[in-house]
Amino acid sequence: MMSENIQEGGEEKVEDPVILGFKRIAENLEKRYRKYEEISRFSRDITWESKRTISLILGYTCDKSVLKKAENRLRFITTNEKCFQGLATALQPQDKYLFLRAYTGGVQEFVEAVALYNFFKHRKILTYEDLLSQLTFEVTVDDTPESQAETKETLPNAENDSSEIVTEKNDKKRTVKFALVVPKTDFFLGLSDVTGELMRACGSSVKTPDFKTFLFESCAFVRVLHQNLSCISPYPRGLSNKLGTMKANLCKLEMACYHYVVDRYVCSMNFRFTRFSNDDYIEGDDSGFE
Amino acid sequence: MMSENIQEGGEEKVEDPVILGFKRIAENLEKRYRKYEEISRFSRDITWESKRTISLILGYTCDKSVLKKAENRLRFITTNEKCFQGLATALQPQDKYLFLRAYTGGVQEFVEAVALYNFFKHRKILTYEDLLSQLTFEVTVDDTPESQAETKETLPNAENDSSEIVTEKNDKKRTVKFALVVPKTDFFLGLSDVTGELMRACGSSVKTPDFKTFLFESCAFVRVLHQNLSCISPYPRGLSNKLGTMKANLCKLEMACYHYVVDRYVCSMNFRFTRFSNDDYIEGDDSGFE
Amino acid sequence: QTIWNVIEHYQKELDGESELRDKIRTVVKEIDRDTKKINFILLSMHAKPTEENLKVIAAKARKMFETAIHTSTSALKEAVPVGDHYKYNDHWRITFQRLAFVAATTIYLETGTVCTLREAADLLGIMSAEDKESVDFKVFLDYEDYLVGLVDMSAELSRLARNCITFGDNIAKVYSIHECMNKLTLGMHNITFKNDYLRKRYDGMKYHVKAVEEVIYDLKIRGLKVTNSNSDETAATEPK
Amino acid sequence: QTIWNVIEHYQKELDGESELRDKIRTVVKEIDRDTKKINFILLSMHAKPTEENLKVIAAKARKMFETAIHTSTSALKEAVPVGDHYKYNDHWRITFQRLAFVAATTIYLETGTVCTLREAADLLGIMSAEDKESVDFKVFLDYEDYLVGLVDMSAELSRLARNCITFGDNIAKVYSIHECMNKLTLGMHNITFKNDYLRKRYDGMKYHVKAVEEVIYDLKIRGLKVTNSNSDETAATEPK
Amino acid sequence: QTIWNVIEHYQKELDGESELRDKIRTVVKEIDRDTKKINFILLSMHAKPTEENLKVIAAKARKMFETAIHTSTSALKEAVPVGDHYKYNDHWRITFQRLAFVAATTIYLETGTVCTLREAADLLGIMSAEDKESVDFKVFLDYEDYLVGLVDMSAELSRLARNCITFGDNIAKVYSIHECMNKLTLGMHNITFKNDYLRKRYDGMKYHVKAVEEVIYDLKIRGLKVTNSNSDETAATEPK
Amino acid sequence: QTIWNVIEHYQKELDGESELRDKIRTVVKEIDRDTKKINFILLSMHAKPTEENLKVIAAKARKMFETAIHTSTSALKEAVPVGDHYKYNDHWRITFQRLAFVAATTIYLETGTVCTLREAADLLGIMSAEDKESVDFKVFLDYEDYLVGLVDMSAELSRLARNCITFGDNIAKVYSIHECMNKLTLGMHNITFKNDYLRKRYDGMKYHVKAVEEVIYDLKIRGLKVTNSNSDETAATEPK
Amino acid sequence: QTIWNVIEHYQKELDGESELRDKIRTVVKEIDRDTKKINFILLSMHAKPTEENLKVIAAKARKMFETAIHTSTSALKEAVPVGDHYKYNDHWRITFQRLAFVAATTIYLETGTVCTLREAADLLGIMSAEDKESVDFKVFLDYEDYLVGLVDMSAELSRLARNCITFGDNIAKVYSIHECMNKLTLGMHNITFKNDYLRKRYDGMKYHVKAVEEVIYDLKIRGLKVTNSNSDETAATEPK
Amino acid sequence: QTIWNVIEHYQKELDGESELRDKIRTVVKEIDRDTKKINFILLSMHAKPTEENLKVIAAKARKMFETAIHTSTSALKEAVPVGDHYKYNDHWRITFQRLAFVAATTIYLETGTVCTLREAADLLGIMSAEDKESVDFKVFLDYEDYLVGLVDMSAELSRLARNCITFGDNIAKVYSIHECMNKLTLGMHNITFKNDYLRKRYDGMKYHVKAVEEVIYDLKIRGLKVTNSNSDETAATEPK
Ligand SMILES: [Mn+2]
Ligand SMILES: [Mn+2]
Repeated sequence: MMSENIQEGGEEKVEDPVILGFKRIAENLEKRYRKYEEISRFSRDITWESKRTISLILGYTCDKSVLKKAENRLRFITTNEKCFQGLATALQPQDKYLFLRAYTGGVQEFVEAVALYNFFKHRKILTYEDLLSQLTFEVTVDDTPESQAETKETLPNAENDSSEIVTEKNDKKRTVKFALVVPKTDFFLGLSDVTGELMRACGSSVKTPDFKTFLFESCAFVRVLHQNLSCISPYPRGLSNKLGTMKANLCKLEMACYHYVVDRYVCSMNFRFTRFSNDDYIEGDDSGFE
Repeated sequence: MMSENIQEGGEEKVEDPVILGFKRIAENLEKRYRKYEEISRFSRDITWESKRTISLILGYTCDKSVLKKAENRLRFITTNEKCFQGLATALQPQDKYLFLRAYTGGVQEFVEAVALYNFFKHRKILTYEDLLSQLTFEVTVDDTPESQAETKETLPNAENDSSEIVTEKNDKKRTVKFALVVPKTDFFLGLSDVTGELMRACGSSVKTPDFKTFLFESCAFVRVLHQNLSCISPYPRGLSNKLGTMKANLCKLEMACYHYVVDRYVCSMNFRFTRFSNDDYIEGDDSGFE
Repeated sequence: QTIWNVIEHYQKELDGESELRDKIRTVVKEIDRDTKKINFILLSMHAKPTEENLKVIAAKARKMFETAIHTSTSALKEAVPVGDHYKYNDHWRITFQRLAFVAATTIYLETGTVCTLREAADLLGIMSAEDKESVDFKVFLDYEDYLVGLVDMSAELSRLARNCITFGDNIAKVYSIHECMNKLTLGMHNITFKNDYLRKRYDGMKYHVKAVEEVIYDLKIRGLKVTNSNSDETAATEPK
Repeated sequence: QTIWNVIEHYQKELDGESELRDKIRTVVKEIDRDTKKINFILLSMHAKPTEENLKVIAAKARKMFETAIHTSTSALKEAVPVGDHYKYNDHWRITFQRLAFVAATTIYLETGTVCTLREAADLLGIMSAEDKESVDFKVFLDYEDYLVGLVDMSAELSRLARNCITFGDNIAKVYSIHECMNKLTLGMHNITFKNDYLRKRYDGMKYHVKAVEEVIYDLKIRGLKVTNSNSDETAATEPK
Repeated sequence: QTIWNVIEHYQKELDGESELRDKIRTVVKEIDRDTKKINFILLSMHAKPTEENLKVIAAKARKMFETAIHTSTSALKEAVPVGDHYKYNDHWRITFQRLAFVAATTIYLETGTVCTLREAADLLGIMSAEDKESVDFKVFLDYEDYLVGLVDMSAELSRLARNCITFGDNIAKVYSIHECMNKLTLGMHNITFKNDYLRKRYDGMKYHVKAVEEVIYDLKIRGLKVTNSNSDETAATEPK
Repeated sequence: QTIWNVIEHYQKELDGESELRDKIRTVVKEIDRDTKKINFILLSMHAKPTEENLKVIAAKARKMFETAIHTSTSALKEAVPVGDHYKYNDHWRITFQRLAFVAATTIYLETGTVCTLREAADLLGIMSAEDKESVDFKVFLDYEDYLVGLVDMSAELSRLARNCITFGDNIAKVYSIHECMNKLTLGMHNITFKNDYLRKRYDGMKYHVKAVEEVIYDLKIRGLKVTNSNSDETAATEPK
Repeated sequence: QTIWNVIEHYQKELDGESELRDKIRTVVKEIDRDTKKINFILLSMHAKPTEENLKVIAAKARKMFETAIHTSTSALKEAVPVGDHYKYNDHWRITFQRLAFVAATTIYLETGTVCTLREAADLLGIMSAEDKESVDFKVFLDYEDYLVGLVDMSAELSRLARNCITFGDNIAKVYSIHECMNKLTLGMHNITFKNDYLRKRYDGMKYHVKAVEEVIYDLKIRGLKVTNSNSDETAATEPK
Repeated sequence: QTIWNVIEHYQKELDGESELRDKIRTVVKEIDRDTKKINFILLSMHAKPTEENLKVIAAKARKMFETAIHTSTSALKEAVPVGDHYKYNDHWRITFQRLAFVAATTIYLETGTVCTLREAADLLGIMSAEDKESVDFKVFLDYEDYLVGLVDMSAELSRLARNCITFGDNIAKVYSIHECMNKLTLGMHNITFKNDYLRKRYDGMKYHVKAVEEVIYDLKIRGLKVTNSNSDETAATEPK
C-alpha cells in the first residue's frame, strides 16, 4: 500500500510456478498485515471516543445538558469515517473473525458507552437488538472493474451474520447496507463494564432530586445483571473476571443504598425500628469534648 | 482532533478560574494522548517497512540486485510522509522524551535495517554519525498566525539535541531542518539486532564466490561488537538481554566458520595436521553396509 | 571513527547520565524529607481544627515551602538540563504528587479555595506544565501530578470536615470544605481518564465527597447552624 | 425482550457453539491420528531410501490421504459453518501444519518438486487460502500453515539426503533434494516475517540447507557421480 | 514381552483414562450448571431479605439439590472408580467448593446455623471426608472444599446483613449473621492450613466480620433495636 | 588441595546448614502455634470489651507468653549460632511480626499505652535490636518486626473501638484508643522506610485512625458522653 | 456433631499427612543420592567405551541397584499407604524418572536392547504399572516415568555413539545404538501423549537419532567398517 | 524510654545502614567495571587462540587483577563490618560470580588446570569460604559463587575449543580443554545443590562437554591429530 511508490525496477523473466506461488503468498500476507493495522487503528479511535463519551455522561449530575451532547457524540462514532463507518468499510465480511481481535476492544468500549447513555436516558438496559440497529452501515462500493475482486464477496450471507442489502445501483457505484457482527460475548463484556460506571455515577454528588431513585434503580439494574450473568455455564473467556468486578461494584452500590437508608431515612421512613431513648440524641450537645 | 466536528452547543457563561483550569488541562491531556497515538502509528509503519527491507536484503545471496532496491526503500522510509518525515513533523523537540517510548521501536528497527544494508554494501559497521545524517529532515512550517503557537518552540536547542536551522523563509511558510534525536542506547540496541540477521545471512546458501570472506568478516564484526559492548558498565536497560542473544549469534557464526574450516579446507589448507592414514579413506568404499 | 571510539563515547555519556541521576536522586530525597515535614505540620490540623489554628498551621507550612522547598527545587532545576524533564521525571514524579498535595492543602487552609495549577507550581517554586512551552523548560509541575495532589487533598479534607465537628466546633469550615469539594468534582468531570493510576485515585474521591455530605446532612438534621453567620455563602452548596 | 431472554439466548448460543467445538475436536483428533499414521509410513523412507522404495512409500501415503484424510476433512468441512474458518481454526491449526508437512513430503517423493499451496490443499481435500475468496469458504489451508509444512519438510529432506548415502546409495536423490531446497530458500526470501512461530521455524531451515550442501561437498571431494546419469539436470544446482 | 507390548498397554490405559475423564467432565459440567442455578435462586435473597422470603428461597434451593444435584452426583459416583478420588478430583474440586458454598448458605437460611461437613455432604448426596475410611471411597466432600464453601458463605452473609437493613427491615437477621460468623471465624482460627489458597481466603474473612460489626454498630449508635428484643441471646456471640 | 577437596568441604557445609534449618523450622512451627493460641485469647476482646474483661484477657495472654513462648524462644536462641541472625531470620520473620503484634496488644490492654521495643522483646523472652550490639547476638526482635506488630495492633484497636460502643458501652476506651493511635501514627510519620512492606502497612494505618475518628464523631454528634469523665486527659491527643 | 468436631478431625488428618510426607521426603532424598551415584558410574562409559569396559560398568551399576536402591525402595513401599500412590507420587516422580533412566541404560549396556517396563521395575525393586491392578498397589513405576527414562537414555546413547568412535574404536556399538534408537522412536511414534512434558521430550529424540545417523554417515563416506562384521543384523533397523 | 526513642534509634540505624550500602554499591560498581575490562581482555582469546597468544592474554588479565581488582576488593573489605557478609552480600554476589569466572579462566590459561577455591580467592585478593571461620570474617568468596564461575568458564572453554581449530590451529588445546571439563563435570556431579540457579547452570554444562567431544570426534574421524602426539595422556580423561 505505502511502498507501492517505490520503483523496484522491472524484472520480467518467466518464473517457476512455485516461486510465483511464494510471491503471491508474500503479497497476500502483507495485505493481511496492513489490514490488521488499519482495523486496529479504527478500534483504538472508537475506544478513545467512547471513553470520552462515558466521561461526558458521568458529568450528568452537574450538568443535565450532557445527554444531548453524548447522543451527538455516539452518532459521531457510528458515522465518522475514522470510527465505525471506516471500520465497516475496511472490514470484508469473510474476514470478520480473522480481524476480530483487532476491533473487539473498540466494540466493547462502544457498547459500554451506548448502554450507559441508555440507562441515563431511559433508565433501562440496552438490548442486543438496539445495539445491532446502531451498527448497521451504508457502504458505498465502487463497482469499477479493478475493485470488482474486492466487492464480489460481499454477497448476502447466512443469518445472524453480516448481511447486506443492495439498496441503490448506478452505473459505477452502489450503496450497500450491512450490519457489523458483534459477538454476544463482547456485548455482555461491554455491558458488564457499565456497572463500574454506574458505581462511579452513584458515588458522586447527591444533589439531584431524583438521586434516590437513580441510586436504587442502578443498584437493582446491576443486581439483576449480575444475578443473571452468573448463571451462564461455563463462563466464556473473560466473563469470570468481569463478574468479580461487577460483584464488587454491586457491593459498593448496595453500600450506598444502605447508607442512604440508615443515615437519612431511618427516622422518617415507616420502619418498625424503635429507638432506645428519646430525641435527646438528635439535638446534639455541642459541649463537653473540647 | 476528530471530534471537533461535533456540535456541542454553545454555553458561554463566565466560569470559575479553577474550572477553566481543569478544562484547559483536559484539553492538553487529550492533545497529548492523540499525539502519542499519532507517533505510535508512524513508529509502527517504520518498523514494518524496515522489516521488509531487512527481509529484502537477506535475499542478497540469491539476487544481487536487491541492494539497489533496499537503498530505495531506506530512502523511502526516511522521506515518506507516513514514516520518518511524518514523525519528524509531528514531534516537537520539547516532547522528544515524552513520546520516546512511542517511537523508539521504529527507530531501533530502522537502525537495524540501515546497519544491515551498510554491512552488505560496504562490509563495515554503521557509525552513529552516518545514522544521524540520514535522520535529518526538512520540515515545512506554516507561519500563519493560528499555528504560531505550535511553531515558536522549535528554536535551536542545546547541542546533541534536535537542532534546526532555518533555511528558507517566504511570507507564510518556512522550511526548517532538524535532526531527530536517537539515544545512543537505541542505536546500540538496533545494532545488536543486526548480528541476528548476519547469523541468518551466513546460514543460507554458500554459492556466492565471496562467501568465505563474507562469513569470516561477519564473524569478526559480531565478535568485535560483542567484545566491545560487553565492556559497558553498568549495562543500560535492555542491553544485557541483547548481549546474550548476540553471543548466541556469535557462537553460531563461529560454528559456521569452524565447519567451513574442518569440512572444506582441512586438506587443502596449509595446516600442520597430519592424517592417520592414507587416501584410502577419501575414495569411499560404496559397498558393505546395505 | 571506530566502534571502539563510539563505545567509549557511549560509556562516557552513560557515566555522565548516571552521575546526573545520582545528583537528582539526592536532591529529590531532600525534597521528599521536607515534604514529609510539611505534611507533619498539616496533620496537626485534625487535632484542633479551629479557624485560627488552621491559619497558624498554613502559615507554618508556607514558610517551609518558601525556605526549604524553594531551595531544593532550585537545586533540582539547576541539575536537570533544558528539555530533559521527561527523561528524568520518573525520579520525582511521586514526590511531586505529594508536594502538590501539601501545596494544595496549604493554599486551601489559607484561602478556602482550590488552587490552580499555576498557584501550586508557584508555591513549589517551579514552572507549571501550562507554561513549559513559552521558555526553555526544565522541571515543571505536570498536569497529572497536580490532579493526584488534588485528589489526595480531598481525602484529607473529608477527614478534616468530620474532625471540625468533633474537635473544633468549626461548622463553617464544613460548609467551606463541601463547596470546595463540589468544585473539585465539577472540575474533574472534564477529564477523560485512561485506566491508570489517576483514575483509580479519582474513583476513591467520591467516597470523600460523600463523607462530607453526610456530615452536612447530620448538621442539617440536627438543625445546627454556623455561629459566625457566613451561612449565606455556604447555603448555596447545601444539599436540597 | 428482557435481559433474561437475552441471556437465555446467549446460553443457547454458547451451548450450540460448545457442541460444535466438541464435534470439531473429535474430527480433528481423527485427522491427527491419521496424520501420524501417514508420517509413520513416511518415516520408513530413512531406513532404505532407494528410488523404488521411496515411490512405494509415497504411493502408500497418497492412498491414506485419498481415503482416511479426505473422509475426515470432509467431515470437518461439514461441521464448520460458512465463513467461520477463523473463528474455530485454533482447533486445527497445528494439525493442518503437520498435514501440510506430510502432504508436501508425499508430493516431493512422487514428483521431486516442491508442491504449490493448491496442490497441497488438493491432497488434503480442502480449499486453499488463495481460493477462499471465490466461493463461500469453510475450511481451507492457510498460507502460514502451508509454509510451516514446507519448512518441516526441509528438515526431513536434509535427514533423507544423508541417509540416501548411508542406507540407499541413492546419489541422484541428494542432488534432487539440493535443488528442491534451493528453490524453497529462494521462495521463502520473498516473505517478510514477523517475529513469530514461522520465523523461528524458518531460522532453523538454513541448517538443513547447509547439511545437504555438506553431503554434496563430500560427494564432490570424493568424486562420486550419479550412476544413472541424470546428472545433467542436477548439475545446474551444484555449488560452484 | 517387548517394549511394543508395554506401549500397547500404555496406550490402552491412556485411552481408558481419557474416556473416563471425558465422562467425568460431562457430569461435572452438568453439576456446575445446576450449582449456578441454585446460586441464582440464592442471590435473590439480597433483593428482599425478609424472614419469610429467605425461607421460601431456601426451600426452592433445597428442592434443586434433592432433584438435580442428587442425580448428577450419583452419576459422578458411578463414573469414578473406587479409590481414584485423588487422581481425578481436580476435575470437580472448584465445582465442589461452589457446591459447598450454596449448600452451606441454603442450610444457614433454613436453620440459622453453620452446617457441619456431614450435613453439607448429605445435601450434596455424597459422602463426607470424615466417612471416607469406612467404605470403599469414591467421591466425597473434602475438608478443604467444605471450608472454602464456608468462607465464601461468610462473604455472602456479610453482604446479606447490610441488605437486611436496606431492603428487608430485618434487624434480627443481622444479629443472627453476626453470631454465625463469629462461630465460623473462631472455629477456623487455629487450623494450620497446608493450603495457601484457603489460608488467604480465611485471612479475608476478618473483613466480612468487621463489615457485620459495622452494621451492628450503626444500629446501636442510632438506637435501633429488634422489636422482639432477642438482643440478650445474640449478645453472647462466643461459640458454644 | 584440589577441586575435589573444595567440593567435599562445600558438601559438608551444605549438610550442616540443612540440618540446622530443619531444627529452626521445627521450633518456629511451635512458636507459630502458640502465637495463634494467644491471638485466639485476644480475639475474645471484641465480644465484650468492658474494662474488667479486657484486663482478664490480657492476664491470660501474659501467662501464655511467660510459659509457652518463653520456652520456645529459648529453644530458638539455643539453636541459632552467634552472629547468624541475618542468615536465618527469614525463617522466623513473619512469626516474630505476629508475635510482636500479640505482645503489643497484650501490653496495650494492660497499660493503655504503646509498648516500647524493649518491653515487647521482654515479653517475648528475647533481646531487642537496641541491645544487639552489647553481647554476642543471636536472636532478637528487629525494629521492623516490632513496627509491623504495632501497625497490626492499630488495625485491631480500630475494630475494638467500634465494638467498645456496640458490645461494651465502654466509651472511655474509644478515647484511649484514639490517643494511642495518634501517638503511633505521628511517631512513625517521619521514618524513611527502607522496607516497602512496612511502608505500605503504615500507609494503611490512616484508615484505622479515620475509623476511630468516625466513632468519636458519632459520639459527639449524638451527644454521648464518657461516664467516668476522663475526657480532660484524652482531649489532648497530641503526642507528648 | 458441630463444626468444632469437623475441624478437629481435619486438623488430625492434616497432622498425619504432614508427618507422612516428611517420612517420604527423607526416603526419596536417599534414593536420589543413590541414583546420582549410579549415574556417576555410568558416566564413565563415555571416557573409554570399549565393549569390555561397558560390561564392567554395567555390572557395577547393577550391584548398586541390588543393594542400595532395593533397600530404599523397600522403605518407600513401607511408608506409603495402599492406594495412595497418586496422592503422594509428586514426591518421587522426578526421582523415579531418573531412576528409570539409569536402569534402562544399565540394561542396555548389559544386553544391547531396550528394556521393558517390567525389567526396569524389577531392577528398581518395585512393581510395574502393568501389574498394579493385581495386588493392593502402593508404589510402582508408572508408564510415563519409564518412557521419560527411555528418552533420557536415547540422549545419552547418542553421545555414547560418537564417543565410541572417538575414544573406543567401537564401531559395532554405533550400529547397535542406531538400531536400538530406531526401535524406540518408532515404538513411541503413535502414542497420543496426554503428558505435554513427555511429548516435548519425545520430540527432542529425533535430534539424537539424527546425531547417530550422522556418525554412521561419516563411517560410510569414509569407508570405515565394522571389524566383527555383524553388519547383516544391524542393516535391519526396522522394528520387528 | 518511649516509642519516640525507639524510632529515633531505628532511624539512626537505618541512616547508618543506608550510608554503608551506598559505599558498598560504589565499590562494587568499580569492581564490576574492572571485571568487565578483564573479561574484554580474555574475550580476545577467541580471535587467535594460539598457545603464545593465550599466555599473553592471561598475563594481561593477571596484571589487572593484581592492580585494579586488589585495590577495590581491599576497599570493599574495609567498608563491610566484621560478620556482616551475609547481610550485604546481595550487593556483590553477581559481581563476584563474574569475577570468579574471569579468575578461573585466567588461571586455566596460565596453568591448563581448574583452579581451587583458594587460588581463585587469592587472585581476587580476598579470603575463601574455607577460611572464613578462622578469623573475623568480612568479605569472602563463597562456594556457590566460585562454582558458578567454574560453570561459566566451561561454557567459554567449549567455545574456545572450537575456535582453537578454526582460528588457532591449536589441536593440543582441545584435548586439554576436554580433560579440564571432564574433571569439572565429574567433580560437581554428586553435589546436592540447595541452590536452584546453580543446579540449572550445572545441568547446562553437559551441552558444553558434548560440544567439545564433537570437536574431538571431528578431529578423529578426519584423522587429524596433534603432532607432538600427547594423545596418550589425554585419552585418560578421568579425574585423578
Ligand atoms: Mn469503563
Ligand atoms: Mn531483526
